[in-house]
Amino acid sequence: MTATIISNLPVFVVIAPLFVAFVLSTFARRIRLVESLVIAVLALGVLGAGYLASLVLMQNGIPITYSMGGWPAPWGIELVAGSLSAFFLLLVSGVSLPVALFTVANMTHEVGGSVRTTRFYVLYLLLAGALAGMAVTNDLFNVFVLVEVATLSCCGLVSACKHPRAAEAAFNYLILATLGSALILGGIGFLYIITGHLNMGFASMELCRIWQDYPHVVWIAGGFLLVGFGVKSALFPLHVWLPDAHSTAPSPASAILSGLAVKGYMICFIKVLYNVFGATLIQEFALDRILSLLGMVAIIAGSLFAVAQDELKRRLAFSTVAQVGYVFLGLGQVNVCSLTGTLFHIASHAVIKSGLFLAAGAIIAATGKTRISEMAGIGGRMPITMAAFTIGSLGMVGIPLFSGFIGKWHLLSGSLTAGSTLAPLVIVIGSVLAAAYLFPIIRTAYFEQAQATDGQDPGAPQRIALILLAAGVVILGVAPGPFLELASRAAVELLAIK
Amino acid sequence: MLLILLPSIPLLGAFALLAVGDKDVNMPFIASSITLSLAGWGLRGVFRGEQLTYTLPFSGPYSPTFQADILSCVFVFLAAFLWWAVSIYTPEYMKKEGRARSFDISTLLTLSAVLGVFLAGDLFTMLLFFELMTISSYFWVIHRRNEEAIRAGYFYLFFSIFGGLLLALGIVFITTATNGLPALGRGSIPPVEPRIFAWGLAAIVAGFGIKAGMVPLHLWLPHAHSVSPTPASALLSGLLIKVGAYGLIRTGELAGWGLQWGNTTAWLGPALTILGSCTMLLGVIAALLQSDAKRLLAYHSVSQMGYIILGLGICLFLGNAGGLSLIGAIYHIVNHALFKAALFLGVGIIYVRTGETNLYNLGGLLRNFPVTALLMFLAVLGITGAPGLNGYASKTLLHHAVSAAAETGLPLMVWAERLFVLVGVGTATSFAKLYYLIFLGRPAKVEISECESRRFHVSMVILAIVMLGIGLLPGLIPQILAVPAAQALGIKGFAAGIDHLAFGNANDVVSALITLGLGAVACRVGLATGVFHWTPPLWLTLEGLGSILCHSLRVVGRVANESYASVVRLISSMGRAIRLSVSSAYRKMNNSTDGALGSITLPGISADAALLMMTLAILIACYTCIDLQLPNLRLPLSFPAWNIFQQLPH
Amino acid sequence: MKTLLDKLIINYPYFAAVILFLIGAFTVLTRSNLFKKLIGINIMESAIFLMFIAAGNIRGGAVPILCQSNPEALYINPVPSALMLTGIVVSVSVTAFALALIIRLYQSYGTTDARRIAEMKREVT
Amino acid sequence: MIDLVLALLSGAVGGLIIAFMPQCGSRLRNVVALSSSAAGAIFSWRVAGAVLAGRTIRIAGTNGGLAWSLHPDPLGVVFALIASTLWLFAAVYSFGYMAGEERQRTYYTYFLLALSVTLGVAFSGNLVSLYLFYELLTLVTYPLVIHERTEEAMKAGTKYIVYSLSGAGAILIAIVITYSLTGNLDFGGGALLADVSPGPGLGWALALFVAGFGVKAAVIPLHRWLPQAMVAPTPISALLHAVAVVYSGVYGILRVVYSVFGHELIGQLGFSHILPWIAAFTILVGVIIATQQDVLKRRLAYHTISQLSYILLGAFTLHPWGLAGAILHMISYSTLKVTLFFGAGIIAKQTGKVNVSEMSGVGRQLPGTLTAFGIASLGMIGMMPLNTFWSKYYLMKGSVAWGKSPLALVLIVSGIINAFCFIPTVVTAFTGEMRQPVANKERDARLMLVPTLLLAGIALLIGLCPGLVWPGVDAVINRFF
Repeated sequence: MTATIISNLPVFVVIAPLFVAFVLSTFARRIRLVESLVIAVLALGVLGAGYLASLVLMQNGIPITYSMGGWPAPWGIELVAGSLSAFFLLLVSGVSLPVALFTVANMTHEVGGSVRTTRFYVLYLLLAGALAGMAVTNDLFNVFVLVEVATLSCCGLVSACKHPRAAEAAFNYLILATLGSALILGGIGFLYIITGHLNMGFASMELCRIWQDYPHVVWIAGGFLLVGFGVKSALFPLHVWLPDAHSTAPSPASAILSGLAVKGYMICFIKVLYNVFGATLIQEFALDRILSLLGMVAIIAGSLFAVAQDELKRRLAFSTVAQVGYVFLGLGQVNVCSLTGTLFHIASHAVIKSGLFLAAGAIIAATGKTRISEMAGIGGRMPITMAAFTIGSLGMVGIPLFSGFIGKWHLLSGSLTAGSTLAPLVIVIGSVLAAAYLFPIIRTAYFEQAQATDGQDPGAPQRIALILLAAGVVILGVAPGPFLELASRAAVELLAIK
Repeated sequence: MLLILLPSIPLLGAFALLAVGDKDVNMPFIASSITLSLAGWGLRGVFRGEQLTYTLPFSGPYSPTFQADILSCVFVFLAAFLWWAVSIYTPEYMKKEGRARSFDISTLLTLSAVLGVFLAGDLFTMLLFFELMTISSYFWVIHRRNEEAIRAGYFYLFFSIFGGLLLALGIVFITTATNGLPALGRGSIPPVEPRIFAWGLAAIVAGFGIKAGMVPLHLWLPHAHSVSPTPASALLSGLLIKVGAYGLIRTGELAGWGLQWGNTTAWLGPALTILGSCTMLLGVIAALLQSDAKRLLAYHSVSQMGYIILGLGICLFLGNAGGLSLIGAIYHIVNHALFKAALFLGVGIIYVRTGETNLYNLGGLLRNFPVTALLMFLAVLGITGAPGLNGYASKTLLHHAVSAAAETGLPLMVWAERLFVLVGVGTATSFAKLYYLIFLGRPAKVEISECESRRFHVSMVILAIVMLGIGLLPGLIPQILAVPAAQALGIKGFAAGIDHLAFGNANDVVSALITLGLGAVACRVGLATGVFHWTPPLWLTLEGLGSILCHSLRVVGRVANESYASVVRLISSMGRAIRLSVSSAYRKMNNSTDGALGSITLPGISADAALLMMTLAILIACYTCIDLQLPNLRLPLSFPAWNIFQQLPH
Repeated sequence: MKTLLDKLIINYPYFAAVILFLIGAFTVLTRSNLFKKLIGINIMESAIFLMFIAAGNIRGGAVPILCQSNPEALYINPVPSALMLTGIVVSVSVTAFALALIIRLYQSYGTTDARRIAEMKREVT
Repeated sequence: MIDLVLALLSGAVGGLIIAFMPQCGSRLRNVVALSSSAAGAIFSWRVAGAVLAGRTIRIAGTNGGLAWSLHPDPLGVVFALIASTLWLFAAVYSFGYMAGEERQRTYYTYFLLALSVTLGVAFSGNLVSLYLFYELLTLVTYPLVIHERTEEAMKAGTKYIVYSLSGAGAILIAIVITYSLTGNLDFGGGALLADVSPGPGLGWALALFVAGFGVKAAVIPLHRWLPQAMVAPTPISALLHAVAVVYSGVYGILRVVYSVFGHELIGQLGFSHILPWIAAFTILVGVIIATQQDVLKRRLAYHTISQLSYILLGAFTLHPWGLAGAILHMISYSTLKVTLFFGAGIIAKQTGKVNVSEMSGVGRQLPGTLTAFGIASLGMIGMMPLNTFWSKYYLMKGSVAWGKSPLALVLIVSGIINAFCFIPTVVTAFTGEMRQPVANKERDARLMLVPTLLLAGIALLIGLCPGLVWPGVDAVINRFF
């Protein structure tokens, strides 16, 4: 029995949300039931992911493999739950549950009508399933399919509001994302052409053997993948869709988009980069330097843009652009410490940013104000919301005791190990700029004289969601233990592939 | 224990005075009487050759030590006696000035501090009381609270503070150089690092020199002494500046009297000789030009301190052979305290009765003030060195010493000897002028208030009696005080010389008389020709230099501030410019509508896509050019030009 | 020169794919009509599909139906074709979704021209 | 062990009680504030007693590959004692000063939280903990800086936080460099980098450390936040911007020099020979600028900048005597500067006068205050019966013994400029004419005056008997040399 559960666990965590998503639309009118189903399946996901993670941690690096349809590896599609997968699954389930909790009894107002709300949940679960799939898949084409599923559900979430601006943003996003998908598909195609495999492990072995015969093709494949995933995960010059999309979406959607969706593409990119190309090729083709350069540019530029924004959600969206830069910077420093930092940063940013977006959503819902300059004194009126926001900000800035610090610490020490001196500087400047765009919000909220008197903390589920995420920030900062362990193991495994 | 008791009696007196309020108690008199008698009783053992020491049992780096050798005793007695004498005079006088209580408190505190300085057993304790003395006597100077007093007070305070700091620096140098604690009255410690030791001596000399009114550090003295109430002036001139002299003598002791360690200390004697000569000369010249009686006396204090410093310098120069000079200096300290106090008190009486201290507004007061005139005459004779009074004895000793030094043939010493004589003449001239203009000459049109008080005269009479006594028995003080003191300080091998010294030597008497005569003549000439009215241009006077210095300090401060402000402005304007340009750049990127970065609109998507394509193209181009070397992203770890981050070569 | 020409001739499906891709990109870039942009995207995706299928093709290969009689027969690679079926499904769903969005935009703005929508928005703000 | 935890927590607990106590009266709040700062002081003293007696108190753990540790050593407990003791005085003073002010709850909350964080800085046993508390200190004190909520205050607060966070960033890089060189960040043993051969990486680390901590220590090119932060209420200016916050920077530099690099290694880096001159420059420029300020608190602020560099100078001499001077100056200067600030606060509250040029005659109205102020002014010069004499003495001795006598001269010159800076104020306050009528006579100033006079008395006492604080100094020197 246990063996069955274990062996089916990787596919279960993917299938469960997808299945519920399809079922959901039959209960469209009974919104309470829909909500409880969503919460239930996500809670189940948390349990499954937690169990999987503990198994992975106990098994000391031997991944749990599941072959779809019983076809073994080179022919069939393979799902592999290693450290990286467990890490990301835990993250996906851990963040999507509080965000879903936040939507309870709250979305109808924002989205309009219970049918539309149900559709929102369908998309939400599709996205969650796709992200879980990204975590466990070991097949290149499967990556493409899941990326597309995620993209479409993201676009759907962005356009969930009736506002025409949302449709506009969604259309923009869709066009660019499809362009990115096309590039990703092209890149996968090139890899397939020269290696003949879609399974990452086999493709990697083959590539290792023959890359010197087809250097140009490898380069082009790498370039396609870089730009494709760059668009998807909003790497700086390709981030143009993100601010509009993330700021016009409903707040829970923004939270999940900024917090998780972007991270899913990154995880895919990491898999393709390290599992297929491998550390040697990355360095051989100077991908590392390009990545860290792009990352640095993204950190600085994204932060500067964020400082200039007055609209709260736009500021947070640009902050995502900056934080994506850290991940790419970390990917560019090919060593264990940096990769650990990168992965941990992905996790901490997922928790923090979804918390921030939810808090912003709560504020906007309560007061109807979207601009920071109008939010004077909000801290006194919405204490829990602003407390969560403050904790998130502190984490983002990288104050010790909060989750951001640990990721940054590893990034810093990894980039120093890699011998770069510019990278630490940029990381630190990024932190200071993060303070520059987040602390003014806190200052306005707590320390400026209030003109308005409206607004109060949201209802109980929302509060619980905020508290959960804030607690997550603190717990990740104070006791990152198993999470960091998973991240560092994942980093070791990623670098072990030749 | 007694050693702590002595300074604390006046201190307790001061507290008592604070406690009792406005009752009419002459606390300084009581305290100084007790102190005087207690000192007489308690310190008698010192004259039998004992050295009293007492250390407070404090842990840590500093345990205050007190000691009494004969030199300390001399000064303690002198101080207690002078305070006692002056305190008889004070109550009457302070009726005119007002605020008697605060004056008395500062008097008592100052006495405590002065006694503490003399009894201090290490340099720290000495500095402690020295600073306390500065603060307490500062209240004397600003007693009148008018603008002049405040200004003089600033002068006094800042100079004294500077002196204190220099002393601290000197202590630092000396303790570092000798690796030992700076004990006093226990001879000298051989320095480990001679250079630092020499610097330390220089700093200490400068520090005490400020208190002693040594040129060019005397600027505070004339102001402070002339604006403070007369009893305070008497004590300032009589004793406080002697604290500087005491310190210099102790410095000499620390330096091993100049000859033990070669070049480390050999410069000290000549340097002090030069400084002493300058002090003498400049003091007397300035005194000649004064029109204010108290200021004249104050400048004379400078001049007389010059004698003492000269004596010390010669002693250091000659070493053991210069013992005579040291004795002369100590002797002169005692004498000068007596007659200068008497002179100030006399002038004070005139001031109380007439409200005037400008010499040219006074005159012919002999009829109105016969007793005062007589006592003042004695004091004038004393200071000018007339035979039969105390000044003659010490000046003669000093003159002998200077002559002995001049016999070495060193030009410096020869000139010092000549100056010594010249200054003697100058002294006589200026006091002839003082006495003539006050008591003789044309009767002035000043109102004289009635309140002839016996108590004014009592203290002057006491002082005069002592002066006369010393004058008549000139060998007494050297024998019982100065010679043992010098011996205790480590100067040996001159006892014979002192025995031979006959104060009634015809040569000396004649030369003293000639000096007096020349002085009188010069005074006559000066008064007739109006030379005394010559005011030197501002830059020539030391006060002028002082105010220029003051002014330039202020300018330096202002310039520093302005340049700081301008640097700050420059940086902040640069910062603002950078911020503006950056912010306008990214605002442009952020807000432009037609397809730039940052915010996209529907038509903007074309441009965005174009951007995307361009990025792709560039990347592909990068990959296609096979050996593309990306610019190295590493910063250079070491600065190319200046290698401060590198290891030092050695 | 000959080799380049050879390569061109032998790999003609790839070059066709590149040309198609560029046409699609050009359409996305230059047309302000939302429909035309969407069509451009579709053309680009077709280019990728073409490339994949061409990669799977083996000259002279038979239909990949396993034939017991001739196990040594040369088949074309069926995997890319199968993959592209999925790809086409994805593409269709994207197109459908985009069309839905265009309808919503048309309902809000009354036009499908991106430039005019932008102008209208600017007038509002 | 338990003392350490209690010392750390007492402030935070008090702060949180005040924060969450529903609408308490000012009396109750004062009781809580007083008792929690008293508890902080008492437990710090107990910790200090144990540490100086040679016992080891250590609480440590690891957190995600990063070890944290609380491990007070002599240097730490000296800092903790200074801070917690002065906190008690400042608390009492605050009761008088803040009476009738707005936003008292916020004030006391952060006031007490800052105590905990400061003690955290003092007790931290490795660089990570130090960095943590250093960052938290910035955040916790920010609300105190902007307490007035005026535009000026907000600007000052922004400047403060930008400077501090940038500095913290530099420190973080330096810590990471250190970590990558040694893999160990604990202060417990000898100097961390003692076994590392000198190289450019070390130079960078030192430069970054000094620049980072130098922000809080207000070394001159990095000092701009300090004068502006003086818009805070006076107890805050006194305690935080003359002692706790700025000392955390100074303490950081002392740690870096002696615990991270060690005096032997640092002497081999060329950069370390420039550092004392930077300190000397700051000393002189700071005090000269101070003489030109008319607003008393600004004057005090620039003066703070100057005095802090005394401590740095002592630290950079790399000589036991210089270190002794630095520690003594930490102790002495804090008592005197707090006295000065308290005096300025009383003057401002009682008469409404904030400019030096308006202060003639206030001495007659507030004799006790101005007496304390005068004593502290004399102390700033370094006159003998006051405790700063000893610190100055050892500083000078250290620089002379180290072979850099001009640095001793710098201290002397600075002393005389100090005299120009404060003495005239005191003198005119006592002797000058009163120009304007008194503003606020009824206010009961005893709560403010008593701590002020007590501190002046303590300064005198330590000056007369430096043996009182010598065990601490001795322990620090023995720890590092």
